[in-house]
Amino acid sequence: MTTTTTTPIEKPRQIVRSGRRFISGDIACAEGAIAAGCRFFAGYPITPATEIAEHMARRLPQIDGVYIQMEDEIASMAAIIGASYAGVKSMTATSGPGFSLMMENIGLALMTETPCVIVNVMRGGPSTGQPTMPGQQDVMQARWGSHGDYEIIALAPSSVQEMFDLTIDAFNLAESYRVPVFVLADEIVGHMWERVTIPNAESIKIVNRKKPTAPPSNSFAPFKPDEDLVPPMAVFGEGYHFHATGLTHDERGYPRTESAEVQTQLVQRLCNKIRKNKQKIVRFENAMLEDAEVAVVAYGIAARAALSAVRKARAEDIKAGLLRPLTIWPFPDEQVAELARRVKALVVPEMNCGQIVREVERAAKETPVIFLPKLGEEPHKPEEILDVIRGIHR
Amino acid sequence: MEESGHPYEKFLRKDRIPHIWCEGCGNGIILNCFARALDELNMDLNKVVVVSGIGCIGRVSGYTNTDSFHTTHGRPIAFATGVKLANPELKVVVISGDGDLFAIGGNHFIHAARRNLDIQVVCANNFIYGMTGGQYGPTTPLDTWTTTTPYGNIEQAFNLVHLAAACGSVYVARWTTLQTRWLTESIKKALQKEGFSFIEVVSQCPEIFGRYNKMETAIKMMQWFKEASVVEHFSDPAKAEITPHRIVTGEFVDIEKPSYGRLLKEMKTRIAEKK
Amino acid sequence: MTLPEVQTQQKDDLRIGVYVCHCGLNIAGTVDCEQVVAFAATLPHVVLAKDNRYTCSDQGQELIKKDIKEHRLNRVVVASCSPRLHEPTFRRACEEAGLNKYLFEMANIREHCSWVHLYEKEAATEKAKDLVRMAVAKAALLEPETESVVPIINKALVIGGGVAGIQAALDLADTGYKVFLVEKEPSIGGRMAQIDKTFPTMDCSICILAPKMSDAGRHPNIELLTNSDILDVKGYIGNFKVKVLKKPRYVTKDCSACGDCATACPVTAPNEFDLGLATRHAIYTPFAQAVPSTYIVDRNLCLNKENIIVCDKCIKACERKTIDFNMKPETLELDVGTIIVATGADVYDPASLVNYGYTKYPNVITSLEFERLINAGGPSAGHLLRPTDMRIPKSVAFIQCVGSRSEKGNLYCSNVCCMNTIKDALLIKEHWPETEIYVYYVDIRAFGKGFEDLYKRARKEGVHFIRGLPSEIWEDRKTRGLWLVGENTLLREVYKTNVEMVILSIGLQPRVDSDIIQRLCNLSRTPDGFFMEAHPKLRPVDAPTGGIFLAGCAESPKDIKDSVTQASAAAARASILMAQGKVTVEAITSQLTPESCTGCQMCVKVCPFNAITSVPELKKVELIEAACSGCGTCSAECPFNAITMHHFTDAQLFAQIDAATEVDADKKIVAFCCNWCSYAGADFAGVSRMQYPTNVRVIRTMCSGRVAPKFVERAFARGAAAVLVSGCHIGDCHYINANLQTEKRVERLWKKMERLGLNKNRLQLVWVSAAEGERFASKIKEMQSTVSNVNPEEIEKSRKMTERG
Amino acid sequence: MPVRTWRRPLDADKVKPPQAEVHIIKDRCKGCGYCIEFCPKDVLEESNEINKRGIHPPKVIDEERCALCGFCSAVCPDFAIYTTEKNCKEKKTTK
Repeated sequence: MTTTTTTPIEKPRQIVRSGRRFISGDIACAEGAIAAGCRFFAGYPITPATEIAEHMARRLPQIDGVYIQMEDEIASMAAIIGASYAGVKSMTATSGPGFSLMMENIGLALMTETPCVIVNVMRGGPSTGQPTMPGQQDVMQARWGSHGDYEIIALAPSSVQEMFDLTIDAFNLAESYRVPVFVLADEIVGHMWERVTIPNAESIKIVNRKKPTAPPSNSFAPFKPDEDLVPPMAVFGEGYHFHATGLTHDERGYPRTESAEVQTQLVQRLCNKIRKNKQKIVRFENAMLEDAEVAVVAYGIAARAALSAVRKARAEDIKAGLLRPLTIWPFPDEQVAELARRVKALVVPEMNCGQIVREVERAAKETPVIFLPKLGEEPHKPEEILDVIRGIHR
Repeated sequence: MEESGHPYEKFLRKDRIPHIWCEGCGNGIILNCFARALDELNMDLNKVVVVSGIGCIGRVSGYTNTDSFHTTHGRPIAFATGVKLANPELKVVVISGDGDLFAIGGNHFIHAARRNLDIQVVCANNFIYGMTGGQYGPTTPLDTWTTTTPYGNIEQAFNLVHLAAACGSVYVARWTTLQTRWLTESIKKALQKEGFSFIEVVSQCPEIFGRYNKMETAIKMMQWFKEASVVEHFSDPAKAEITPHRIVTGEFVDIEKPSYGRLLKEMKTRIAEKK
Repeated sequence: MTLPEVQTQQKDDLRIGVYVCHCGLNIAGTVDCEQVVAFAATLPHVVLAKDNRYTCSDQGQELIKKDIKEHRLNRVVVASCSPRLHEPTFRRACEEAGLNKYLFEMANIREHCSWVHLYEKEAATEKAKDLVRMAVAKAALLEPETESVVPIINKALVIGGGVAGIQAALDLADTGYKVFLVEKEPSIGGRMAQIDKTFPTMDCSICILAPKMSDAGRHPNIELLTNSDILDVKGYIGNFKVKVLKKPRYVTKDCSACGDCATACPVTAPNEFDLGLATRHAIYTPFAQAVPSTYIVDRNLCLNKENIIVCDKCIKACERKTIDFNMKPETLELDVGTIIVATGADVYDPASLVNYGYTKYPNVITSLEFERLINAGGPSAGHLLRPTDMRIPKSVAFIQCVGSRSEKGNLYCSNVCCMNTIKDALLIKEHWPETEIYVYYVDIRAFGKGFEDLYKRARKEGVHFIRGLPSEIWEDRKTRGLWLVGENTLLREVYKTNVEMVILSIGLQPRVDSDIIQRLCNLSRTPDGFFMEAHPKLRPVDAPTGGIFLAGCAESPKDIKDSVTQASAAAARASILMAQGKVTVEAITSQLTPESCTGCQMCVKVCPFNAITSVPELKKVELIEAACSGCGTCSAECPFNAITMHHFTDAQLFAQIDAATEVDADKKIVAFCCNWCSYAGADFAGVSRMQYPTNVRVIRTMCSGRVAPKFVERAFARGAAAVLVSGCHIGDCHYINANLQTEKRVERLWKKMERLGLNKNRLQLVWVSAAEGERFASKIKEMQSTVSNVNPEEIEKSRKMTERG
Repeated sequence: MPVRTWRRPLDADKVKPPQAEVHIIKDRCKGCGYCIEFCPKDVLEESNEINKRGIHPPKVIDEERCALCGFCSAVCPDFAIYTTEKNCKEKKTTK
C-alpha cells in the first residue's frame, strides 16, 4: 500500500480534511461525521467499531467537540440524545451487542424526535458471536429492534468512500426528519483501507434542523409539525422552556397517556413523516440494469462481489445487472418491483440467513428470488454469485 | 387555572398544576423547595434544564417552568451528561427517585459521580416503587413491608449518602421533606457548586409506604421525620442510618475538586495552544 | 515528735494538761474558773490544771507549749470558747511544742455555757466541770493522727459574672491562674450593667464596667462560660470536679453583632434586661455592651421548636452565616482548686405590697425600672417618662425600705437603697431641676465614704426628705397621678401628698435559686438567706467549706465598691491556697478493720461519697480513705464495729457519754450536735446570749450521721433523762445526705422505745442550721417538761436499751 | 434573671411585627394538613367547606397571630397556601 504521499500534512484544527487520502472505513466514517458537523460523540469500546471512537477521541477535542466514553451503550445512546437536545449534532458507534443495549433509548430518540446518528459496524452474531468477523445480521433489528411502531432510516455503505459520504448523508437525513439514523456498515467496510476523496468543505452539502420561527411564549408547542410532518426543533437554553418526554405526548410535549386520539395522531405522524417523504429519502444505485434479464440485489459488502459477478456475466454475454440499495430503510421496494417485472429472476446475496431477501420477495411478487446466504469470515466470492446467474441464464 | 398569585407560580408550568401526586406526597415539597432555591438564587431560568427519570417524581420535569426532559427509566443522569457536555452554560439538574437512580440507573450514578460531572442530582427517596404500586427497591429498609415483600424485606438497603460520598461527589447532603429550610439551602449550595453534587431527600409516600408500615396518614409520616431526624453535619456518612427511630440528616461532604467540564476545557485549550 | 511513744503508751502513762480560760469576764463572769480548775485536777490522768485570763493570747499559748515540754504533757485540754473558733489556734500551739495536734481537745464553756447561763452561776460552773470531765475523758482516748497532704489544682472557678465575679476573675487571672468564669445569663455584667450612675461619685455605671467586661472577655487566662449552669460540684479543697452545662446560643462566635438577624426576627418579647420596658426579639443581645457580644436565640420564644426549622428569617438575614439551630448543649468537666461564689442577689418584688399598688398603677415604678428609664441607652433614651402618658413628671416620690426592714418583706436593711435614692433624686434634679422630689424614709443610712456629702447635696438641691413611709398609695383616675398618705413621724402629722410618679426603692434579696449553689458547694445560709461566711470577723470571705470563697451580694447586700473589695479579697484568699500548691486535710476519716468485715455492704449503701465499694469475691468491702469526707455514717451503720472513725471513735464518744452522765444523769439531756449546723447553731445561741436550761451536755460529732443507735442507747442505759440528736436540715447536710441515715436511725430507736414501753419523747430529733440558735435554745427549753417527768422506774426500764431486741 | 414583665414595653408599637395576610388557594389543596399541623402559631384549622377535589381545605382562625414565617407555604406540597404582608400591593415571597 503506497499512498501516504496522497495525504497532506495533518492540520489538526482543520475540520474537513479535503484531498485524496488512504484511510480505513471507520476513520472515513468519523471524518464524515465531523464534516457533517458532528461535535459530540458518546460511545463504548467494541470491536469492530472501536476505531471510530478512537478517531473521534483524537479529533473532536481539536475542533471544540466532545468525546466521552460512557459506562455502557445505554448511557452512550442517552447521552447523544441529550447532546442533540442541547443543540449539538451527535453520534455514537457500536456493534451488535451494544446495538441491542441501545434499543430502548433509540425508541426514546424516535418518540422525542431526536436527530442523531448511530453507526453499527456489524459483526457476526448472535450474542457475542464473532467480534472480528463481518456480518449483515442486524438489518432487521435496525428496523424493528426497539418496541412499538415507528419508521427508521438506515444506510448501508459498501466502501470506505461511502463510509464518508453516507455518514454525512445520515446526519443530513437525521436533521431533516428529526429521527435517529443508522449507518449499517460491517466489519470489512469498517476495517478496510481504501483511497478516499474528501471534497472541499464548501462543496459538501450540510442540512441543519429547522428552528422555530416564533419567539418563546407560554403557548409554544415543540411538537407541532409543519406540512412535511416534521416539527421545528427548539433546543435547551433558548428560552422556550419546553418539555419533552418518552410518554405519549401532545404538541405541547405534555404527557397524554390516557388519550387514544393523541396516541394515534402521534404514532401515525412518526411513521408518516418517513413514509410520506420516502421518495426524498430512498437512495439506490443501478448497474447495467437497462436490458438485464438477471438482476442481483445486494447492499453493503455483499454488493462489491455482486458487482464483479455481474461484470463477469456480461463478459460471458449474460444480461445481468445490479440494484444496490443505499438506504435499506426505507427499502426501495417500488424499484425492486419494477425490476422484478422485467427480469427472469432476482439474486440476493446477504451475510446472514436471509433478512433483506424477505423485503425483495415481498416486492418481487411471482418473480423467483434466489437467496445466497453467507456466514463467517469470508464474504461472497464473485464466482459463487456468477454460478447462480449462469444457472438462471440457462 | 386561576391566577393564584402564589410567589412560586413563575417557576411552574401553571397549566400543569395541580400535579398528579397524591395527598401529602413529599414530591410536591421537593418541587416547592427547588422552586424556592431557584427564586432565592434568582437563577436565569433560560439556562436551567431539569431532567427526570421514570417514577412518581419523574413527573417533576413536567412541572418546572424550565427546559425539561423526562427520560427513560434509570437514564436521566446519562442524558444529562450529554446535555451538560454539549452546552456547559446550562445548569443541569437531575431530580429523580431512589429506584430510578440507584437500581436500574445505579451504574450511571456512580460513574457520573466518579467523573465529577458538573450536574446536581436530587433524589426523592420514598423507599419504594410508588408508581407501580409499592414494590420494594434498593433503599427499602430491612424488615419493612411492600407489595413484593409480603413477609417483610430481607434485603439490605443502600445508604445513598455513603454511596455518593464513596463515588467522589463534591457535595452530599440528606434531608427529610420536613426540613424544608435546610433542604432549600442545600439545593442552593449544590446549584452553586462546581462538580457532582447529590442531595438525598427522605420523602414520604403516605399512600403506599405509609399504609404498609403503620403510618396511614401523611401527618404520621411527617411525625416520624420530626421525631427521628437528627442533624449531624459532616458526620461519617457510613454511619448515617435511616431507621424507625433515627434518621441522620445533614451535610456530609462539601469539598472542592475540578469538575469533568473544567478538565475538558483545560485539555482543549492545551491542544489549541500546541498549534 | 512524741507520736511513737504515745501510740504505745499505757493508759497510766497518760499526762493530761487542762487549761481553763476566763476569756476576760466572758467566762469568768459566770463560771467560777478556780473551782473548775480544782475539779479538773482531780480527774484521772490530769497532771496539771491551770487557768488564765486569755488562753488564746500569746502568753496563754506559750504557757501551754512550755508545759508540754516541761511536764511531758501528752494530751491537752482547753476549756474556753467554741472549737469552731480557736481549736486551730491551740492545735497549732501543741504542734509547735511537738505534740500531735489531734491529741488536743476542747471544752466549750463559753458559747455552750457561760453565755447561755448568764444568771445561773452555780449551775453554769457545774456544767463547766461536766464539760471538762467530758473533754478529759475523750482526751484520754485521743490518738495521734497523720494528715494527708493534697495538691491544689492551679485553676479557679468563679460562679457569677456580675461586677464581683468579673473582679475576682480578673485578679486571679492577672495573678496568673486559669479562671473559669461561669454566668447563667447570656452576658456578664450583672446588676451593675443595668444601673445608670453609681454613688457617690455619680459616674456612669456601664462606662466603668464595660472595659472590665471586655477585659474579662479577652483575658488569655479567663475562659468565659456564659449562658451556663453549674450542674455538679464534687471533690474537696484544692481538687474540685465541676460539671458545667453550657447551653447553646445557636449563634457561633463569628457573629459580628450587626443585629440584622434581630431586625428580621418576626417574634418579640419584653427584654428582661430592661425589666420589660423595652422589647427584644427571639434572637437578641441583652444590651449593647454585652460580653460576649455574640447574639443568642431564645428558643422558648423562637418559632423553631424541637428540630423543625419553620422560620429561617434570621438565618437568611445573617451574612456571615453564624446562626446554627443545630447547636447542642455541652457538659464541661472542669478541675479546679478553688471556687469563688459571686452569684449576686435578686431585687425585691414589691407586687406583694398591695398598699403600694405596684402592677396596679402604671406610674408606680421600681428603683431598678427607674435606672433603665433614666439611662441614656435605655428604653426611653434617658427620659424619665410616666408610663401612662409618656411625659416627664413634675413631681415624684421615692419610698424607701420597700421590702427591707419589715415583716412584710425582709427583716434586714438592704444597704444600698438609701444612697441609691439620693443619687436618683440628684439625677432628676440635674436633668429637670423644677421637679418636686419627696423621699419617704425610715432612717437615711449614709454611712460610707462620701455618702453624707451626697445626702447633704440632695437636701441642698431641695429634695424633701420625710420620715415615715406612706401607709397607702392610690391613683387619681383623671390625672393618673398618685396620692400618698402616711404619718410624718418627725412632725407627728398626717400627710396626704399628690405626685405624678412614685419610685419604690426596692431592696435586695437572696437569689431565688440560692439553694442550688448552696447544695452543690455545701454552703450555709444566714437567717436572711444570704451565704454564710466561715467567720463573720476573721474569715469574712471564706465559705465554711474549704477552698470556697464568697464575693458580692451573694454574701450580703452591698454596693459596687464593697462588692469589688470583697471580690479582690476572695481572689487573694484563693490565690494564697493555689500559691501554696498543697493543703493538708483533716485526718478525720473512717478506717476499715478487714478482719471484722463480713461484706454485708450496709456501709456501702449509706456512704454519700461512694468511698466504700464491695468486694464480693472476698466477702469484704473496700474503703478508699482519700474519697472519705469523714461523716462517719458508715461507722454508725456497721453492725460489726468493723469501721473506725478517726478522732470520733466509739470509745471516745462512749467516754464522753459516760462522763456526761456520771452525776445526776436523770436530770440531764445528752445532746449530739453536728459540727457544721447544729453545733454552730448552739454556738450562735451563745453568741446571741440566748438563755436556756443548764442541764444539756453537748457532744460534738462531725455529722449527725455519726450518731450510732448504740450511743443513744448508752446514754439511756447510763440513766440520762433525755437525748437530743440534731443535725443540718435535710438537704443542707454537709455530707450530701448523711443526715437521712440519722433520721432513719432515730425512727428505729423510737420504735424500739415504744416496744420497751419507754416514753419516746425522751429522744428528740431536731434540725438546726448554723443560724438557728433560737431553735436550739427553745428545743432545750421545750424538753424540760419531759426531763422533769422521768421517774426512777422509767430510768430503770431504759437501762434495757442496750440489751438486744 | 427572674423578672416580672407586666408592663407594655414603651417601644411596643415601634417593633410591632408586620400584619400578615394568609392566602389559601382552596381548590389546589389536597388536604394533607401539613400547614395546620406545623404552623408554629396555630393560625390554621381544617374548614368545613368542601373544595372541588372533595376535601376540606384549611381556614384561618386568627390572622393576627401569623408571624409570617412562611412555613405553611414552604411545606405545602401543592402550592396551595402562601402569606404576604398586609397592605403591600405586590405579593412578595417570604425571602
